[in-house]
Amino acid sequence: MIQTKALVLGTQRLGPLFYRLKLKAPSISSLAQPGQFVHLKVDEGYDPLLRRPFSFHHTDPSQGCFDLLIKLRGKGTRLLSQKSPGEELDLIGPLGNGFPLPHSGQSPVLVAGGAGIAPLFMLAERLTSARGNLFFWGAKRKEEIFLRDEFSSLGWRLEISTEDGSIGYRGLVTDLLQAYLSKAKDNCLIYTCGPWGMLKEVARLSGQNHLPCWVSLEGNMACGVGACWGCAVRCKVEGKLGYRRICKDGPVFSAEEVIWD
Amino acid sequence: MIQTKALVLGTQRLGPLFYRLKLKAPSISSLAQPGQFVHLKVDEGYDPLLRRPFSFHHTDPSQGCFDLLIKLRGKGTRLLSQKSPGEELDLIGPLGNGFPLPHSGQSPVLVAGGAGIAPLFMLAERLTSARGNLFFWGAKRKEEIFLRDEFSSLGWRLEISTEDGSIGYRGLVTDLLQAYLSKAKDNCLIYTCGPWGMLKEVARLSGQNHLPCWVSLEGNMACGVGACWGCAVRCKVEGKLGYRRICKDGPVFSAEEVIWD
Amino acid sequence: MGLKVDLSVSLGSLKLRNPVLAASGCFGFGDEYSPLVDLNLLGGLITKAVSLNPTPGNPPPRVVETPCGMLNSIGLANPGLKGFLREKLPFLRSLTVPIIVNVAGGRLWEYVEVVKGLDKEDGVDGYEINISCPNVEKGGMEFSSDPKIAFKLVSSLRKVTSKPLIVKLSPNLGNIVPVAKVVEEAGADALSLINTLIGMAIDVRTKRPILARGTGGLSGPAIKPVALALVWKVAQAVEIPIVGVGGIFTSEDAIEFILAGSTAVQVGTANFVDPQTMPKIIEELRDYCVQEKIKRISDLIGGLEYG
Amino acid sequence: MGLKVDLSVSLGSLKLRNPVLAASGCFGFGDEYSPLVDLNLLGGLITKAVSLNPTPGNPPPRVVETPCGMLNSIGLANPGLKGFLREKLPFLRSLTVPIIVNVAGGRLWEYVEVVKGLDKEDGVDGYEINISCPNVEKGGMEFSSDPKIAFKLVSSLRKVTSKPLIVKLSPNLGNIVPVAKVVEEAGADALSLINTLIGMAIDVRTKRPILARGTGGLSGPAIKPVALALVWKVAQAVEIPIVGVGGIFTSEDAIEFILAGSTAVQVGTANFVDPQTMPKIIEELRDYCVQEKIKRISDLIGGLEYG
Ligand SMILES: Cc1cc2nc3c(=O)[nH]c(=O)nc-3n(C[C@H](O)[C@H](O)[C@H](O)COP(=O)(O)OP(=O)(O)OC[C@H]3O[C@@H](n4cnc5c(N)ncnc54)[C@H](O)[C@@H]3O)c2cc1C
Ligand SMILES: Cc1cc2nc3c(=O)[nH]c(=O)nc-3n(C[C@H](O)[C@H](O)[C@H](O)COP(=O)(O)OP(=O)(O)OC[C@H]3O[C@@H](n4cnc5c(N)ncnc54)[C@H](O)[C@@H]3O)c2cc1C
Ligand SMILES: Cc1cc2nc3c(=O)[nH]c(=O)nc-3n(C[C@H](O)[C@H](O)[C@H](O)COP(=O)(O)O)c2cc1C
Ligand SMILES: Cc1cc2nc3c(=O)[nH]c(=O)nc-3n(C[C@H](O)[C@H](O)[C@H](O)COP(=O)(O)O)c2cc1C
Ligand code: FES
Ligand code: FES
Repeated sequence: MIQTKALVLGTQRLGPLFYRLKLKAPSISSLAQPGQFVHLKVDEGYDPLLRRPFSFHHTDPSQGCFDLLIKLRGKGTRLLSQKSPGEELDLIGPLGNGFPLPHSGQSPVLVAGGAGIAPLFMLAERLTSARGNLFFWGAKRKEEIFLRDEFSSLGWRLEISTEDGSIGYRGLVTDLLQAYLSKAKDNCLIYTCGPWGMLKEVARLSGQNHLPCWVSLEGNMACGVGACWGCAVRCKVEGKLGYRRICKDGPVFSAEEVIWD
Repeated sequence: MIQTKALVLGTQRLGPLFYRLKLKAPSISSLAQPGQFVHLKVDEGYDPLLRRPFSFHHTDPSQGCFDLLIKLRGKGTRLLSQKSPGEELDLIGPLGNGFPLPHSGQSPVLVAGGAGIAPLFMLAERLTSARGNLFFWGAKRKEEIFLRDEFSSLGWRLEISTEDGSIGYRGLVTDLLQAYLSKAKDNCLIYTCGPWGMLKEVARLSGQNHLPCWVSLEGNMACGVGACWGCAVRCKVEGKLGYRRICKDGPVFSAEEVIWD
Repeated sequence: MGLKVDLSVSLGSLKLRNPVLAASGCFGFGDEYSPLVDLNLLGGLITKAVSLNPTPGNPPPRVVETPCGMLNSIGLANPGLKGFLREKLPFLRSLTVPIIVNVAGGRLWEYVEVVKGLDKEDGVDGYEINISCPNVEKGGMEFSSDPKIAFKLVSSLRKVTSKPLIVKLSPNLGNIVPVAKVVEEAGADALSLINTLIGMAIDVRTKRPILARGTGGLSGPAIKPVALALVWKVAQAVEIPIVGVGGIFTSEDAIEFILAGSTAVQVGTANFVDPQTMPKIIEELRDYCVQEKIKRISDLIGGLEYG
Repeated sequence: MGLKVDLSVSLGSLKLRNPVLAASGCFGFGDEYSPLVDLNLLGGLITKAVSLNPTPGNPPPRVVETPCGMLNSIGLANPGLKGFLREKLPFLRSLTVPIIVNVAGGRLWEYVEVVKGLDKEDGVDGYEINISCPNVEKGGMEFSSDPKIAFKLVSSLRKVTSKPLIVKLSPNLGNIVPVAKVVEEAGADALSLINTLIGMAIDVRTKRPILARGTGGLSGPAIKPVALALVWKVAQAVEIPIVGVGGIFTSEDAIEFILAGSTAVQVGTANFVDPQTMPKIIEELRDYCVQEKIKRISDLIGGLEYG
């Protein structure tokens, strides 16, 4: 965990809601693992006040760089989208636990919903031995799907769903997953990131199929380093109802650990 | 009084503490009178929250443009100095009463302290018939004096004082004024803008010499349009102690009206 | 979308065409803002405080910016009852929106005199009784910090007017609920929540308070969470309508207050930052209702889902 | 500049090498921030609240950003007295800075038990008694809203420890002065002012409060003016030292609090925004003293020029 300045190398629009923010911070880049995140100060001054957490989306340690993939939501993500090359951002990272890698024999299946693509893409990059494996990605509409060239060069099979059917399967990404799991793969290991409702359904399907599943959670954060307990999520802790910190104990949890309702 | 967007044409550094902000807003530019000001929102968002008042420094109505001359003080003036051409600022103006022009026969003498140069320069531009007249300008040091070419092309005689003597007379601008007035000019009309202590001394010298004197005041503002009474200054109002609003009743007051202590 | 949205709300017998009012002290007597804003778009206009006698106000500096807020110690500067009638009311009367006069006083009888002096006047549609100003020596806060005194004040006023009486409470109390209840009991038609919080700023160079009076009243986005919590709390304790105020800058802010239990909202400090705030909020409230298929904005009042 | 500046201050018998403390709940138990900050630079460290039994805290969401501030409803989540002794104290003991344990409880005897359980422990240099947390059902605010109960609590604690007792008061009271005086009388060594203000935020899409518990505690720059005004007010009413807290983000903020009468200051929310805030403030306080030719920072305490 380091606090440092990152140099903005550029931003790149990826459809109406998403953009890629390219940053340079060698010390961070070389440490980053898939599923970990940075906590960054969007702007000087008090508005917005708190840092914002973003997952590593891609790293290039040889150049000291990494990318974030950001979905426009509110004030913070809008301001970030307007950064110019040469500006600096104060950031803390790498934070969180990251995705545990598969054991040998386990076959990873990745399931992303919307902006959940961000950390899973980096995981896909690292899991080179899983070429040919399945990556499910669900979005609202065609405009929220991109990175298709990158996926094909990675060698993953990208299966897309959109709610309006403008590209790929029309419906939810969990429908695709369900159909796939019904043809049963005993050695599957599921990784997922996306909105809570989707994660809950992925967790349910994994449980039903007795498959291990890693979920990456989001939640409002203050400190990002485990000090404030602001990012608590209800979990089974030593068999009892308790709380875990998304920033420190997560953001990646075993689907079984999380209390979903 | 208009609320409009002004286009930033550029900023220009004038020494370590000052810069010129060139704006385009035709409706405002054509109405602006010397001594009036604009009230502008420095940035979107809540930090800084309130608008900031700045005097017109120069206008070019034929181009729909005008300049502000800004001294770096806090957060607002720093953010303004970082504006890039093409950005827009929300502004309200022209506000305030402006300088009354001299009657025929009156010979204007202008006395600026520090950033007080901003509105007086525009006044000097307008008082073309006063070419050859005296403009006193006091600053801390050489680096805070600029615009000398502009003054010579305007035809005013610029007399400079600096506190450290690095250029011009070493001492206070009011010393220069006092020396000048001691050689008495009965038909002098004094215009002044600068820090409170200096204005007070100019007011005293004017009174002593029975000369009319217009002072342009500064003070913290909220609304800028006369609604909140936040910018009150102690004045003689109908013979009694009362308050006047800098934004609406001023910023230009007769030196006699203001209660200086 | 053809949905016709009804933005009107009522504060007792006072009907507002939309729920957005200019907050007292933040919109002068309307005339100052008339070059910039079409005043007839507003739900209503609450005047700067009017006291019996002309009040010069406090020595300057009277305002200072703070993080996401400002402090003021205007001190109820106003031309007094007679000055108001002579200089300010004629313009206000020319508007088509309800005019609510904010009334302040040092003593109980002064409030009564002001209301009496206004009550027959055409163009005065109601009163907001300011028992919560932190910036004056007498009156102001005293009246709201003691439920008994607050009761006496409001019932005295109730006797001299049948126009809507809105009572404005202070957040600078431990528990605001007892005063709110007592004011309701005494016959108030509505409550305004909140006035400014007591705050201070110091100039570290001069080592002096920035405001000449030491402390002042904090307003702006900074206090919005506090105002919202108080509105929510009081809304659960009284039956009369609440007018929410404190840091409302956007239509989302306004909706938050309405959901928490405000019938109408006031916009204060935001006017200084952007005089277009009120017309914008009104427009966006309409859009929101269309989007959410809400026919009457009054259906949203207190619509918070909780528990 | 050769001037040697003495930044040390005292809270009763507790000597701090500089006046900058980490505020409770905003710096965990130190270990979480140790990769980023040299903890031994601090004036002292106040722990997250410790209660007798482990406390899981409130359901999420627990934090939300507000204009220049944040709301939290952590709910005093902590490992309890035993958990603290086992998991947290050993690390804290390894530091060279004073450790002040923030103590919370639902009942008077729980506070007493916690203090008793800590009192013999090496590495516990004092207590901050939290009678002002807005985020728990029992205890918390109750103790500070009634001067009699506050007196009883503090005198009971005074009997079981001779270590410094700092009592942390709530801003959510009408008049804070009576409680402050009573706490002083009961034997407290210092007062911490202020805890968070009660606030609320609503999600207009879901029509629900953003915090699961409805309301939470407001902190950050937004509340600085309120905290400063209360410090100034209480400093004129009591003799014991005051520890100022609320929106301190810069050395200027810290100096404002010291001028208003704080002996030391706490940095809370600012740690989340920039973990380097405390070391920076300490460095800049030293620079300020050099510039202003102040030999001892304690000469600045209460140095406000007013009136
Ligand atoms: C571990 C982690 C990793 C994340 N990775 C990514 C990523 O790679 N790409 C991406 O686009 N987004 C990611 N998010 C979500 C991202 O942090 C939020 O979208 C962002 O903070 C919103 O900021 P805003 O100012 O634009 O929105 P606003 O809604 O204005 O933010 C207001 C407040 O809510 C908080 N907030 C709002 N939505 C979220 C959310 N979903 N999660 C956490 N805090 C939220 C903000 O931090 C802020 O405090 C991640 C979140 C977490 C916790
Ligand atoms: C009518 C009028 C005309 C002005 N014209 C000019 C000009 O042409 N050039 C120029 O450089 N400056 C001018 N000023 C002063 C200028 O408004 C302030 O320097 C500026 O607002 C400081 O903002 P800041 O955020 O940088 O400083 P901060 O100190 O960070 O500002 C904090 C707060 O204090 C207020 N404030 C601080 N100093 C002043 C001041 N001297 N006057 C008014 N408010 C202040 C700010 O408006 C703000 O609300 C004028 C002021 C007035 C009232
Ligand atoms: C400059 C100023 C003057 C005010 N004057 C009055 C007043 O005369 N009477 C009153 O009841 N409230 C007065 N207030 C309080 C506002 O009406 C409002 O309650 C408060 O500012 C909170 O709302 P805001 O955050 O939207 O400004 C004043 C506020 C400000 C900022
Ligand atoms: C996330 C969070 C947790 C807090 N927990 C505690 C606590 O356990 N005990 C306590 O006395 N104060 C607690 N506080 C209050 C702070 O110590 C401090 O009084 C308050 O936040 C104001 O200071 P600030 O504006 O610098 O944050 C907490 C504050 C925050 C933001
Ligand atoms: S954000 Fe502070 S503990 Fe996770
Ligand atoms: S700034 Fe509002 S009256 Fe002048």
